[in-house]
Amino acid sequence: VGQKPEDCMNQDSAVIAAFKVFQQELDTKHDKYERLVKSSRDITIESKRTIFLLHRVTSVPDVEEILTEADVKLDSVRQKIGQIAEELRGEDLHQFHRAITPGIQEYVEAVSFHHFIRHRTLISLEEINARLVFMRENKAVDEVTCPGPCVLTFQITPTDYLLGVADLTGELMRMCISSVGNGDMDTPFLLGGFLREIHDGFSFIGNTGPYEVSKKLHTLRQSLGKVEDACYTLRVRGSEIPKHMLADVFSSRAAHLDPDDAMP
Amino acid sequence: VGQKPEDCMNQDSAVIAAFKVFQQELDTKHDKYERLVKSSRDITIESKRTIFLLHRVTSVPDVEEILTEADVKLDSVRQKIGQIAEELRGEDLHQFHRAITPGIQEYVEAVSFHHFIRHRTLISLEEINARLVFMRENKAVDEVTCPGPCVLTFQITPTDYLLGVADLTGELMRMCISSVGNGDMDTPFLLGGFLREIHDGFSFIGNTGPYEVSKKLHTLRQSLGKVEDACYTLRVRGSEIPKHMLADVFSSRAAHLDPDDAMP
Amino acid sequence: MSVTEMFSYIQGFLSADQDIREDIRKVVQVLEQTAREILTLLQSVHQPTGFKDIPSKCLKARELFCTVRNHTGELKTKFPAEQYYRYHEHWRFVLQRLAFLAAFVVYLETESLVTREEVAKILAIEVDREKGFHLDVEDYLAGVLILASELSRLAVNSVTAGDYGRPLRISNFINELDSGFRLLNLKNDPLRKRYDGLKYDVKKIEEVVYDLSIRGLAKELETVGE
Amino acid sequence: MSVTEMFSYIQGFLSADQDIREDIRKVVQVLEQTAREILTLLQSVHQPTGFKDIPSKCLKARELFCTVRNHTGELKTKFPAEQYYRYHEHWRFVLQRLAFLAAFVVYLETESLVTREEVAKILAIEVDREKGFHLDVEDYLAGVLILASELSRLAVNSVTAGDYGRPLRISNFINELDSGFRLLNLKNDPLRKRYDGLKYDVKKIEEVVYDLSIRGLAKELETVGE
Amino acid sequence: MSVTEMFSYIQGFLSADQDIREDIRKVVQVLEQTAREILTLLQSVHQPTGFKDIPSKCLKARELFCTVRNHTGELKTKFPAEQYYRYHEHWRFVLQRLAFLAAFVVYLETESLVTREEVAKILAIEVDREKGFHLDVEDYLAGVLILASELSRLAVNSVTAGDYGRPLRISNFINELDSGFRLLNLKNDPLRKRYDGLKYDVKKIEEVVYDLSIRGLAKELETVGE
Amino acid sequence: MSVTEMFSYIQGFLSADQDIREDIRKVVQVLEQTAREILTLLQSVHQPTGFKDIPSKCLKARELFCTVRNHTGELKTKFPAEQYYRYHEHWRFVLQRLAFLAAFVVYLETESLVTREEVAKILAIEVDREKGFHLDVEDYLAGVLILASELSRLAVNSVTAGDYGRPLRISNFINELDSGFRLLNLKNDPLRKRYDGLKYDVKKIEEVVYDLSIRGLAKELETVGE
Amino acid sequence: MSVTEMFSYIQGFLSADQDIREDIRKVVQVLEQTAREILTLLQSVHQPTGFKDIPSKCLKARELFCTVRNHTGELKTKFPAEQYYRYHEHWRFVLQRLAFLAAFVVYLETESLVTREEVAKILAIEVDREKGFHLDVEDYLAGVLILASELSRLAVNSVTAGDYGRPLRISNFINELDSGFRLLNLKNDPLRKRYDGLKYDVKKIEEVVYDLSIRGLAKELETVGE
Amino acid sequence: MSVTEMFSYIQGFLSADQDIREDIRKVVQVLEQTAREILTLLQSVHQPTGFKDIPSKCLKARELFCTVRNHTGELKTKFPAEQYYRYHEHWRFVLQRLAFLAAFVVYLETESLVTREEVAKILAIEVDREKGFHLDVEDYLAGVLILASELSRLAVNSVTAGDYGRPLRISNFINELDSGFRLLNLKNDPLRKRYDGLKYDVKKIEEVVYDLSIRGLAKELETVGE
Ligand SMILES: [Mn+2]
Ligand SMILES: [Mn+2]
Repeated sequence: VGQKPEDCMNQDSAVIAAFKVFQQELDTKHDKYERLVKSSRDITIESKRTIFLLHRVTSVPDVEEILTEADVKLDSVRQKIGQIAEELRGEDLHQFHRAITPGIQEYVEAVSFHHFIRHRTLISLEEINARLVFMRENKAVDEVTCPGPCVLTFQITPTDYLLGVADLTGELMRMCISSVGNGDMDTPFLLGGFLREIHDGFSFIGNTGPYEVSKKLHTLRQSLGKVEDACYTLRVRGSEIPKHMLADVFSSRAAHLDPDDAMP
Repeated sequence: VGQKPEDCMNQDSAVIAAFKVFQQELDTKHDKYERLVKSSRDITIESKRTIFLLHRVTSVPDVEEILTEADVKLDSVRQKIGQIAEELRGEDLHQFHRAITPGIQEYVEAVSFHHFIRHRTLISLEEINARLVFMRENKAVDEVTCPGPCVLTFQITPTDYLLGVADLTGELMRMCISSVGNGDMDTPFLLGGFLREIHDGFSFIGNTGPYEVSKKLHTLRQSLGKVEDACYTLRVRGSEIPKHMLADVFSSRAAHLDPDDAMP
Repeated sequence: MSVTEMFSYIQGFLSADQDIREDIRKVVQVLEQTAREILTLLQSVHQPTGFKDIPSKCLKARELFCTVRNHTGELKTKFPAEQYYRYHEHWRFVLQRLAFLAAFVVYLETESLVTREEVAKILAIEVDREKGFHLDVEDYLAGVLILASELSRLAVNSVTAGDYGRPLRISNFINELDSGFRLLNLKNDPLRKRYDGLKYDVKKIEEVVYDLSIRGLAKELETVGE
Repeated sequence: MSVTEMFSYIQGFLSADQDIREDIRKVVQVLEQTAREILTLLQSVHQPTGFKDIPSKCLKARELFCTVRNHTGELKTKFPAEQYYRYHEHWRFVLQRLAFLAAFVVYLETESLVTREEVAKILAIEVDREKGFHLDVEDYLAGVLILASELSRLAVNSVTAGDYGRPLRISNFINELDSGFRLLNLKNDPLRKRYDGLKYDVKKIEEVVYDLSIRGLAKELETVGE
Repeated sequence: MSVTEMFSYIQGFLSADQDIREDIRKVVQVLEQTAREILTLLQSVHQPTGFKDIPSKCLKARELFCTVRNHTGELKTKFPAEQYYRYHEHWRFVLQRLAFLAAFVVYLETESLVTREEVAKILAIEVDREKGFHLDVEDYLAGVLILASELSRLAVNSVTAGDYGRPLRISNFINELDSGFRLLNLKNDPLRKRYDGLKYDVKKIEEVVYDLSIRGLAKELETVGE
Repeated sequence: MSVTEMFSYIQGFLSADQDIREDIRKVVQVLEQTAREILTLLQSVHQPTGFKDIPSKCLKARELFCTVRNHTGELKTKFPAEQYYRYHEHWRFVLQRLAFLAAFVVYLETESLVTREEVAKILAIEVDREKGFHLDVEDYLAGVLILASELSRLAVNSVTAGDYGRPLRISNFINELDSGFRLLNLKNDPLRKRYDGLKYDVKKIEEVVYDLSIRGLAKELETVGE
Repeated sequence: MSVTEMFSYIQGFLSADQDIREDIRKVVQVLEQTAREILTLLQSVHQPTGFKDIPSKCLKARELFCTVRNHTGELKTKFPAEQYYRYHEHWRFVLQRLAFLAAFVVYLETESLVTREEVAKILAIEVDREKGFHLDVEDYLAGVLILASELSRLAVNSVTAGDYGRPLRISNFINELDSGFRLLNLKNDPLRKRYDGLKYDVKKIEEVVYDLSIRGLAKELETVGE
Repeated sequence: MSVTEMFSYIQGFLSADQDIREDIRKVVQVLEQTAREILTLLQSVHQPTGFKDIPSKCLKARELFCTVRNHTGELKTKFPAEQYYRYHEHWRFVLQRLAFLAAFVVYLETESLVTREEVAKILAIEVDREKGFHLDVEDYLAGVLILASELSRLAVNSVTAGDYGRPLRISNFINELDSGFRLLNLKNDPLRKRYDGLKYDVKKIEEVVYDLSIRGLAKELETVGE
């Protein structure tokens, strides 16, 4: 029994040698995980700031300017996602998924918000992933496997996409309320329809999706309620316009109201 | 109502000017917070690895070598704390406390473990803080306020110290069980006494401390129980040594057993 | 230092900390009481009869702020100046209310947004952290957001009281405020939640202005809006 | 692509994912059944009579591992190879048990630690992630730690069965294992918890050796230990 | 006294307590049933047709309060008077509902705030704790706050029913109530939470008045407001 | 019978139970799929354009209920009839959803409350527990409460779509429902919680009616209300 | 049938259900009381003096089981037989305790495992669900697992009382039990959790046997083990 | 009485209540401080050297209980006697700790169970609720259960300190306690949870006695056991 210290000194035993390998393997993995967490946090912050920037579109005349500025910000986020892709080159994405999922979801939220403002449609997962293709200078090491400039891609998972879109609905609700406040009469109805489509989409998926999705459904439903209430209020008060004023009001503040969309 | 967009264009209004200042102030603070969170994570990881390293002392002959290696690791942690101190220069520590507290607690745990192994005593808060004094090259900017090489200190709060010490007890328990497994007959009793002192200290503080401390008391009590059980087992089985073997056993495996401490 | 000594030392620190908190709590309670009195005073502007003597109410409120300054003066003495954020939670709530009340008084007096400097002066505290007990920028902003919601209520009640011009002026004021807030990148914290509420205040006021406008009660609108 | 189409597309993905999981669950259930059979077989070595025919038990276990290999072979076909960690949770538990069982068989046969490579071979899976369905290093380590706790029990029961040499050999084996684990930096995860248990196994075995030693029943000790 | 004897003796205590609680629960159930009946009766005032025969509904409610008084009379006999707070949780909820119902009846009858004395009398219980089973002041206040939210609903529905004067009167009543509550220094407890809801009721009613006012439907307002 | 034999025998029991649960789960999954399809179909009535073709949507929903009936028919065969409550949790959730969907269809068709008998018929299950797979009364009530909250949403959206008559009819319907529920003595269970939500639905709809009424958009009201 | 009539009718259902639950609760309380008495009686075997008169204790316990049978007889009459699982939760806990007590008596009498049939007979209930109020197989197994933990305690205390043979017999018994349970494929439910505790009981008893064996106090072992 | 007057009057009530609570909290804080001092004092018996001077420690503890009596004396004056249960939560925790400490002192002095009367006397409070500030029976029981867990620790540490007789005496004491508790019909409350922990204490102490007994260190056992 007293000899144990000596046994353990047997540093060149096969067991010890094997565990030295394990040590390195585990440390490497852990370090990588940690680097990914940090990247993810950076992505979250920058995406959130992009969303704040995009909300300014309801109050400024030049929407395009903001969209461009937001795109520049998103480009820098994509660069960071590129770093993640680099980090995950040859790895199993799912092994490190928990480290990066918060950032990725926030990016989906930001990029889909940007897309909605520009195109008034829901960006597809393919469209998002199509912009996550990165050219990389080749490292001498893997020249064999990948000659010339190397193409690196990052594939957002459908679940992260879904979770990002769920959060998007909160931003759309905020945009809707702001629009009403800014006297914009058609955006609310447009948002109402779009949000209802997303809501119906989520209820079509129901509880077949992952648990995190179901958790966000309640908030989604609340947002939809707020938007529907806003549309309702616009309609109700619109019903009251005295006949003699109708022309005035229409010309002064609802010139671009699309009768097809807004009138039932 | 329709004029709002124009109002908002009044970018040089006093209000807008003020909010631009606020924006910068908030972003600066947020960015700093984020950098501190990252430093704290680094500190946590490196401290944890130091603790793992220190646990090897129960199974190797040259304790000093490990202690020195651990001290080198702790030095690098201290460098990171120095970065935090730099970051907090002129700030109110408590404003960013939540960002750094996990890392700082882990450092207390590691450094007090190191100290216990070397000195068999509890390191004091002063002793810890005394090593968190950093010399800094002076930046031209604040040359006025601080001429010559600038001294920067970091003061760990009593609460973080307490929480770190609470976690230390878990490591001491692990060390105790390992010692028994390695046939070491006096470390367990030593640890038992030490842990009991810490336990009594915590029960003296009771619920006057912050909530986080009370939360850790249960684990602390469990650790103490495990150590007391181990001491009990050693004593009980020690009572059984047949008279004729006593000499043998003592010479072969309990040579350094201190009769004063170990025999009641 | 023995373990026991160490724990005694820490215990001493914890007791001192608790004593400080107890002291702070007491002053804060008194502050809250005074804040409630100012609120009751200013709330009466929502009454139909309340619109008449706004100036005299503001004067009275200004007097009560003297008392507030005494209390904030006392509060500062209760803890080491550089540990403001250690005890921040204790007075954060009341400070936001007071910032709101100061902003409300100033709005009623001049229909303009109180600056952070002015609030600090009214409360006899600092703007810069380095100079002493100060008004955190987020607390100032929270106070301003409470004002926005109070003004949306005021817009409604001023119509009831027959004052059709005020809603339009409130509308302009609040729109500028909204533009300001859009510049900020807020975290997911209480301030962000409050800011989300601002959108509803803006919306409510817009609805009042709309109601006035379709009834031809807002003739001033065109002129003011330009 | 319309919103509806988009959600249909995602729903398709989710269904496919669920089907895969369902398939995996079924194979895993069968694997668990076989693992339980191997366990029952090997557990009998703890019986006083069990020490006699360890070799024959190992042979039978080896046969059952053939069945295991069939199941792991099937498991691999159930999902895209590069998505191992996506479904890891489903088989993690049973794979750790199987790693333990493989380690136990090898220990009983040769009293040496099974390597990761050997376990992979016994289960007909890979060591390197890149090569296909593999044995995660943490799962291998978890299996080894289950072995340690099984051996501490075996040390106790071999004394009951009158075999006084085995505890000493187990002691040496487990000490080496312990030294190995001390090299690792574990996170606060299930593996860390299991590793904390190893200390108790080491302690238990040390106590058995002590009991033998003070009774002079461990004469071999000196020789073996050197 | 042996340990066994002592514990038997203690068990006597525990049983007695459990029996009391069981008895209380039964009476409280009956009280809840009657409270629900009164509620159903009074709720009908929200119907368009309900505004006509408020007096007859109040009369019927008054009759049902006789039954309530029988039950409270029974409740008092179920436990020693000085242990009111020991069992308070059992009847707290229903007592708050009954206080609300009493306050609602009185409001419908006289458009005034029921006093604590009146509620106590309607329920045949005491005001002063010293005199017996009493109405705790917090429970009275909780009941009054439920009334406030009921009245905000009533204001809405009276407009629907074409009664444009009632909202203005409700508005005055609720403003007075609000001022009253602002005199109180509430702790951070359920009552405080309920009180926070009061400001929404105030705002809702103000908006109803606004709606009437901007449409010229609130001619009485000027007179009332003076 | 040896211990081993007995446990083997018991394992038979356990397997049988697990198989039943597995079978039930599969049918329930399909039921949920169909329920989701009906929901998606009926939810489209909230779209501004959705109000036009309610009848055709109801027809399509009725068709989908045929599929439902096939599934419930299958479900019944999966377990012994008298063990309904043993497996209740498996289908409770989907049955409540289906009860809601049946209630929604019937409401859209006839603007009346579906009875438990009708729901049972639509789902091809029993009302009386004794007769076989039945609709538990609590599950029926849960379904009805989901309908109430759907209708409060419908009231809002029908106004947006320009249908001003519907909210008044919904209001009457929901008031009747509310009176009905007040007759029930619910325990402190999930159903009670859901029921507490009903009063928000009632209030919401009353506010819609109010909005229409004050703007003179609710001419029918007078007639209906009498 | 009007809505009101329907809800009145439904309230009848709900009341009936609540009454049944109340009735069941009362009988179950009495059952728990008797179970506690049997436990106190049997617990005394752990006392050093308790080993002497095990048979007389078993006799007394058998008598108390008569009372149990009266209560179970009463319990059956409280609800319709086919709704066993509807109310299962109410008696599940006490039934498991009673199964344990029956198993304990039988073990003390014959050192063999009680069968489910025997337990059912002792409690005067059925084995087959179809025949009436029965002993669910999971509840039987739960009772057996409680026995295992009681026996590990008994092994310890019998050594204290100087009975060195009993631990060996308990060890054999519990090993057989363990093999039995390993035949079962348990779900992730409370039973599975309890079963995970069995391995600690097995280990504890093995250590007792080890302690006896290394001290030469277990001479019988060799003979028994063969 | 106007609404304002009434609310002012009510505020008087609320303030009085808050003042009482503040006063109670202060005294309770001091009590907790003293209780912690007694605990620190008595806990030192677990130290290897602590066993020597138990009597002198008990004396010192008895002195500290004088201080406790002063505080309880003060506590009584802070609120009307019949409102004990209104403020019970404030001192419940510390009273349980003090009951434990009293029970611990008495046990160390005489190795017997303190009665509720004795605890009341040590704390200078009443046993009967009617006579004034009393010791609630549940609080007494909670204190006794804390003692049980402290004694299981003491049994372990007394062996470490070389006192082999004490565990046997503790074992008898705790068995008697266990029988006592089994006479009680506890509700599903915190006390019940604590009581569930008692069986672990019992088992722990039995294992200590076993360890001593198998090593022949418990010679007294035979005599005591008879
Ligand atoms: Mn967002
Ligand atoms: Mn640690």
